[in-house]
Amino acid sequence: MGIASLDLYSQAIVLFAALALFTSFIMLAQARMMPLIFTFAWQGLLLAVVTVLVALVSNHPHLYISAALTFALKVVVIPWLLYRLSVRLGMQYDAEAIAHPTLLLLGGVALVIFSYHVAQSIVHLSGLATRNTIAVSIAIELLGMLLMCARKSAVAQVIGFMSMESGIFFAAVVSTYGMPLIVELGVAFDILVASILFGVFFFHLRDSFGSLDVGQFNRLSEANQSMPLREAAGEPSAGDPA
Amino acid sequence: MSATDGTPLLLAYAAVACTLLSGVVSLFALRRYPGFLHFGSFLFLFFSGAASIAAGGWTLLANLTVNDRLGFGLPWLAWHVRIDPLSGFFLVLLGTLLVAISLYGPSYTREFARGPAAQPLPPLGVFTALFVIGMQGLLIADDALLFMIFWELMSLSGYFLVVYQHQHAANRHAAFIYLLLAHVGALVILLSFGVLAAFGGGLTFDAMRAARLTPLWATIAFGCAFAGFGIKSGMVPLHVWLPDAHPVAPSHISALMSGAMIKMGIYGIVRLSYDLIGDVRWEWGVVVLIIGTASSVLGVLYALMQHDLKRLLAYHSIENIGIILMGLGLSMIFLGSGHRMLGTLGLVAALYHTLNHALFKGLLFLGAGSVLYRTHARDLDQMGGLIHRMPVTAFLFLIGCVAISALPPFNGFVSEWLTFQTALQAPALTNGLLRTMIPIAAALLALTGALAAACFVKAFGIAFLGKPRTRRVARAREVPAGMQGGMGLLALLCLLLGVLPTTVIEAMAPITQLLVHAALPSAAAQGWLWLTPISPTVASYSAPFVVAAIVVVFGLGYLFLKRGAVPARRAYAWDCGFGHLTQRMQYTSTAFSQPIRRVFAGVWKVDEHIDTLADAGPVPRVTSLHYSVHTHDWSWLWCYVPIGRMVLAAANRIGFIQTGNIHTYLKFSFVTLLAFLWIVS
Amino acid sequence: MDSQLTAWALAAAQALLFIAAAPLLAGWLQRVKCHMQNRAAPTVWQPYRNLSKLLRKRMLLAQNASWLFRAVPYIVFGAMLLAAAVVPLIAVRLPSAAIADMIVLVGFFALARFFTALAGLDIGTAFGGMGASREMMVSALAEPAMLMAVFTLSMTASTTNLSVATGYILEAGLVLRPSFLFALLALAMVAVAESSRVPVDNPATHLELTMLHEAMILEYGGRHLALIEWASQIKLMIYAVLIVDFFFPWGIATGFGAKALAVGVMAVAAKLMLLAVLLVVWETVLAKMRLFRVPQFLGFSFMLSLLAMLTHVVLETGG
Amino acid sequence: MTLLEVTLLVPLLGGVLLAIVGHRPVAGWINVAVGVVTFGAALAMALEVFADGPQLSPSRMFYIDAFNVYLVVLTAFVGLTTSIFSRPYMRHEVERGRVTDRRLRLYHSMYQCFLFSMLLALSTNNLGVLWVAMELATLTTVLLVSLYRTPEAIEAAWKYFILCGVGIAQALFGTVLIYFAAESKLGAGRDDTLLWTVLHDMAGGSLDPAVITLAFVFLLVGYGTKVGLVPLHNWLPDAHSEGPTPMSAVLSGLLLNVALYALVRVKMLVDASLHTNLAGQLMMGFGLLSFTVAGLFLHRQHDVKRMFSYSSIEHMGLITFGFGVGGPLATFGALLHMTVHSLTKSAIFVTVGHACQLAGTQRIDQIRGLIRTQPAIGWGLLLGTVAIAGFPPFGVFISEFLLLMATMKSWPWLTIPLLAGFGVAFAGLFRHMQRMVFGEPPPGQKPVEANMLPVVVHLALVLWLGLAIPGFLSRWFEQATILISGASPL
Repeated sequence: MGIASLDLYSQAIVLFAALALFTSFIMLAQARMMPLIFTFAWQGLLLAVVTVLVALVSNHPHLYISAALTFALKVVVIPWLLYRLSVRLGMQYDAEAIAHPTLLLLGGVALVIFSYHVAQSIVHLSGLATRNTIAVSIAIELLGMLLMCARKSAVAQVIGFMSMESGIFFAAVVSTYGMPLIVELGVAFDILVASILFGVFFFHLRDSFGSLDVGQFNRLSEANQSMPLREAAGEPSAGDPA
Repeated sequence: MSATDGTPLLLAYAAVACTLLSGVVSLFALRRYPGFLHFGSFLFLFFSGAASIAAGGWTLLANLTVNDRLGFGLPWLAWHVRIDPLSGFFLVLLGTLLVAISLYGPSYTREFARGPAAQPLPPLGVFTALFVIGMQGLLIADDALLFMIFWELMSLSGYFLVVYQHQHAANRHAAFIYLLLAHVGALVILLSFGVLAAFGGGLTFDAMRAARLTPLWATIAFGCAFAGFGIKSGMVPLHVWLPDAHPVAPSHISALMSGAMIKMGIYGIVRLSYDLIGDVRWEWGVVVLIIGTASSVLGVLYALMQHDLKRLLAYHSIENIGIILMGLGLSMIFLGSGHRMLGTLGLVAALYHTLNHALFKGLLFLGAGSVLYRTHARDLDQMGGLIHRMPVTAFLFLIGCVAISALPPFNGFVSEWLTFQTALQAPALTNGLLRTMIPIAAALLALTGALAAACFVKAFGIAFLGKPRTRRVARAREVPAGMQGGMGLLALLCLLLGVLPTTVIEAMAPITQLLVHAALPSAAAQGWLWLTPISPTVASYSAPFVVAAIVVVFGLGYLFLKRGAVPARRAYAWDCGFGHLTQRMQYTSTAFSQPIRRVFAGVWKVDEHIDTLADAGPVPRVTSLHYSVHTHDWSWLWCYVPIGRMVLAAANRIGFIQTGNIHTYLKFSFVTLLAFLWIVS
Repeated sequence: MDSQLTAWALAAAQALLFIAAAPLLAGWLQRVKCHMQNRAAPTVWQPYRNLSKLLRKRMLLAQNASWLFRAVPYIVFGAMLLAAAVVPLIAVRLPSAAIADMIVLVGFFALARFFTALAGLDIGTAFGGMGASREMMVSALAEPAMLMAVFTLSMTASTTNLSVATGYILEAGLVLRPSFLFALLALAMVAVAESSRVPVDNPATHLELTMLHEAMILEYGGRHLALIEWASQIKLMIYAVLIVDFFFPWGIATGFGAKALAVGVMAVAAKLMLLAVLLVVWETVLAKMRLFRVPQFLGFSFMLSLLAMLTHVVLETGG
Repeated sequence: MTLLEVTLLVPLLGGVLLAIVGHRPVAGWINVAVGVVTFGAALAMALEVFADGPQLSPSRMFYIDAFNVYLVVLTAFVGLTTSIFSRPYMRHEVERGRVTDRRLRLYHSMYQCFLFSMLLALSTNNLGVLWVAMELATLTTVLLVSLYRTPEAIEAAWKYFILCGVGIAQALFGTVLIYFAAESKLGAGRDDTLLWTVLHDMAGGSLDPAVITLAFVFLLVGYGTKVGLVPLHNWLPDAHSEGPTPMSAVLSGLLLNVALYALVRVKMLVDASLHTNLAGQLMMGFGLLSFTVAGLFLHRQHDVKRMFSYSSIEHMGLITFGFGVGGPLATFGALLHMTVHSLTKSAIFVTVGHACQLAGTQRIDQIRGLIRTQPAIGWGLLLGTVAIAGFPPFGVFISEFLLLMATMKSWPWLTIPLLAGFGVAFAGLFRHMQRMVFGEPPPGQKPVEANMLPVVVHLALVLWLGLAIPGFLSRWFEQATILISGASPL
């Protein structure tokens, strides 16, 4: 059964899923700071819209609340916070050099395929739309993680982290009409606190390391220190102990 | 348990309680009240020893087996306790040493109370008590959990005793190796118990006795147990911890360690293979025999190269464990091939030697301790001439030397003689290989005996005879009466067990009845005077006659030669006309063992250095000459260092995980997630 | 009971005869040796004279000598006395043989050696130490060889009791056992080494480089020396008698009749004299070897006794 | 108001109060007092549960059964003792000028918030709230880890934050999937679908295996990160070594337990609906890997707190392995090990904290002769290490013994790596510990004010557990074992 056979609502869902995925790819490829933040905001917006849509179709009133929360957090607060910070830290025009961008994108594509493969196993459970959206959300989550692995800047890492959560929410909204309200609130609270903490930490990091390049944070490395082999269970016991 | 039958167990409890009290008392032995340790703690140790002797003796003589349960442990596994002739035997062994030590200790531990070697006293007393409790407890334990608890308690408190004088790095290192090997050994023992429990469906020894194992699993269980207990009893090549650990502990503790602790390994082997696993296989016997032979020969050869008295004694423990193992191996071989009586003989020989070694090794360590106490010297090459300064110690130490060198009429000889007799029954076997192998092992046992004699000629001769080599030794005094008493007791027992073997063997009958359901009917068939283990025509030995004859010779000599003769005149020794002989011209211990070192070269890793200083001149003549020789233990270099290096190399390799770079960490969790997703989908 | 008593009396008599005859054997050995080396020979009674003279001399003790030094001669002599008491000289089935078997016999020798070595160390001279160290080395190598040979015999006779074993060989009659041949050779070599004869040691020398046994007892004099000398003569004789008993027991008395005993005395005397001659020939044709060639010598004897064991197990019982 | 509410509210309010009271000396005492009240309430509640079975709060929001009640008590107890320790410790830190007053305020308030979040995570009945509480625990501790504001501390906190955040995110996804699976059975529009009780009641086979498997993978990776399973463990040594020591004590004594608790709760669901042993095998593999790798890491440590944090990883791996093996014996052993490990490890961190103040450094090679300078600390460290290394008569030995026996019964060949791991870990611990405790102290080393009460109490408890497990406790364990493994070890 193809997409044509779905009702308009599902088509819309799938469309938005595709768009969200697309934004993740953009974030993956986007080297400059400002567009990155904006793309993240766009993704949040898409998420909010989808939530509203679902709320409309399957009348779950509490979804409106979660939509509002999403909008507030992911579209307004967090991007704004990040923007302010990067301005304060004077890095809004930074553009970090991504190593092997094409390779990165290919990896992203591979991840999408992989997440479809993973989602295969739950096809029997629900309709095409749900399965695909779950696949997409897995993909978004993994892409966010890939972003965190690939990027050096702490800000980019935060954005990757947040987009992971967006992916999760996407799944929650589409497949299960959102989580119970108490959970939604708790999660929202956590995310808020987290983003504030992130802000605090940017300054601490900048003060202690002079930059937000997480690649430099390796004072606690153990790789270079090693035990001398002579201590192998002690040196052989001589005929007479000293 | 009824009142009379249960008495031995109550006595055993009393013993444990007394030990506990001694520990508690010594908690108060702060620097200002050393008396709590010297008198209180050792007094209770004395009671504990007496109680253990009573408990063990009672079970042995009355041939009792008493079970009991204590409300500790796991909810579904109370502490199972049982005392039977085997544990009784070892309790007697332990108790005897305890009594001797409690006589010896009060004076000996004074040097820790003050002076240069001052240490906080409470740990010494407490951990001595825990150490003893560990041994007493594992002897009466009747389930795997309790056994392991007490076993590890013994090892652990032993560690604290070894590291007691922890300011020397060598002691710390020795203690570390000791505890490491003890722990590994305990784990291996656990494995063996695990096999038995898995088959027997329970952790109690009764369940294990009931277990029916397939030959493969039985062999696995035996192998694990043998390895684990072997580490504790210090068999080659798992012995390296022993010569390091025993010497550095306080001497009365060394006596306990060499005398009692390593015997617990023997107890474990016997308990597991004869009692719990049950049907012994002759293949095991072959392994045990080979390892035992190797241990005895190598042990004595290494001992010969030592010039640290206590270290030398420690190596001799390895040798004697080897002899015990030979007896066990022979017994297993004979039992496994259906000769119950001969198997019994081997077992008796092994147990007898266990007891004997406990006595004379305890005596020797106490003697070494006395020398250390007065001269603060452990190096043989600094001693000499002590027989003039410490005549009593010298005499008692000499008895120990004669006994351990397996010379008639002392106890060491009897047990080795029994081992020989067992070996000589090899023709009873049908397997030609065994029939040739066993006599060769016996010949190597003879080699061991001769080398041991050489070693103790060296030990006693260099330490006590000749002229004093240092000023401190020349000023040594005799040790206090208490220490003499402790040694004297053991020396007396050495003689008694040598002269009255028939009585001892008869007393051991319940053990063999319990383990192999047989005894030695003919051992005392000819009365107490004649020891005839198999039959009067095959072999017989009468120690009382030997003693009598030597006494007679002395008497006659006194009557006809000494009495009325002109009193002897003192004169200089023959100096080849070169003038005065100094003490530096005497043979040192290194010099004494040099011929043997040349003959058996290659057994040790010997590095020998001679650096001569020649003064320049028309004819360069050597002014000073420095000679040094070190002998290393191959098994250390071959077994342990590689393993240690391996672990450390692995530890160094693994470091890459902790790069400190957060990207790497993220990648780790990313890859893990993907991998798991891949697995499940 | 009465027979018991006579038997014990007889045993005592045999032991006394044994220790009494030991110097005689030494004297005979000396005499034959002198003849063979074209020297004027002392009488065969010379050793007795030496002993009695030494016994009467005044004691002279080194200044460092301890009580151990004084006790050793008696211990050594006692050990040898015991050994002599258990070896069947003229008759088998004597009750005294039950006191000790072959292994205990070896034990007695070890006891004597142990204390001799200690005595050597007691004075604190280089000689004593050297002698003790070398003696212990030699004995350490000799003992396994000897025990291996003894084991071969005892396995054949399935007993370690000397008298029973001798009786067994006697009853078995002349059986050509290859194992006995090897055992005989091994035992002979060990005997030579243990009783400190050429080529391992030279009892006649006091040249320190060659001394083993003499170096240990260098400081002894008077009755102590006498006892030690006497003990070593007994030791030599014990080895000789052992060889005779094991390999040519014929003639030894099996009953306690006077005739049988007389025959026994004659036979053993003849055999010992013959053996002594062989020993003298051996000592005359061989030269004393370097100390560190002794291990090879003894190793060879150990190899022989091992061979004896193997041939016994493989060929004779067909395991 | 019920005891449970007291248990939960007291720490929360205490946190607020402490935020107000701030750095005044009395703050330390308030901290202790709050701990006392919490512990008392928890204990009373535990006795209630013990008397009349599991309790489900009227709102069905909280559920207390044998499994989590003893963890609640444990958490409250260790929280209390650690607060007792932290009072003199933090004062000393303030004197040394490592901590300003503002941060002391932060410390005290966050400490109680952290306890609150853990108690919430333990006692809630809603998987979503469980997740929220776990995240909250992370957030509160992040601030505590970075308390000293040194570059290392900041870096450690950042790593802790990012790694645990990512991990927790996975867990959230897993929770969503479980919700999805449940909803597709129960139908939409119910608000009790995430309640553990509901899920567990209807789990018997009716949850969709595929989704549950998927969910378990996410949850395993997620909560596994917080448990500190290799290779997700990298944050743990950093966080432990750089934060203040009371922090490290509660981190490895409690937080790891709580994360593991969450994991086991989920496993119970998965096992009920999945009729393979997949979950168990995944956990066994994970646990064994962590156990061995951490054992090797012990050898190469130069920082004492780092070393003991690796030992925590090792023991967590062992417990995970035990739960993975399943079966009454192994489960009992694992539960017991959770208890004794958290008691022993927190005691060790207390002593280590004092030892570091004594020596003025955390570097192993500069800590010497503790037993001479301050015997209490020396013996405490020595006995603690002995206990954690699994020597009887301490309780750790009993649990390890049980785990070994269970493994021997069901997976005989896995005992070999297990034994090798024990040996390696033991060697690693002792080779370092010996140097610190024994030997001659460096000149001028002076004793510090130390409150060894927690150490004594903890070690005494562990010793007691090693000699005899008291009846009520053993029945708790038994009930918990029945809950988890479905059979009784007795």
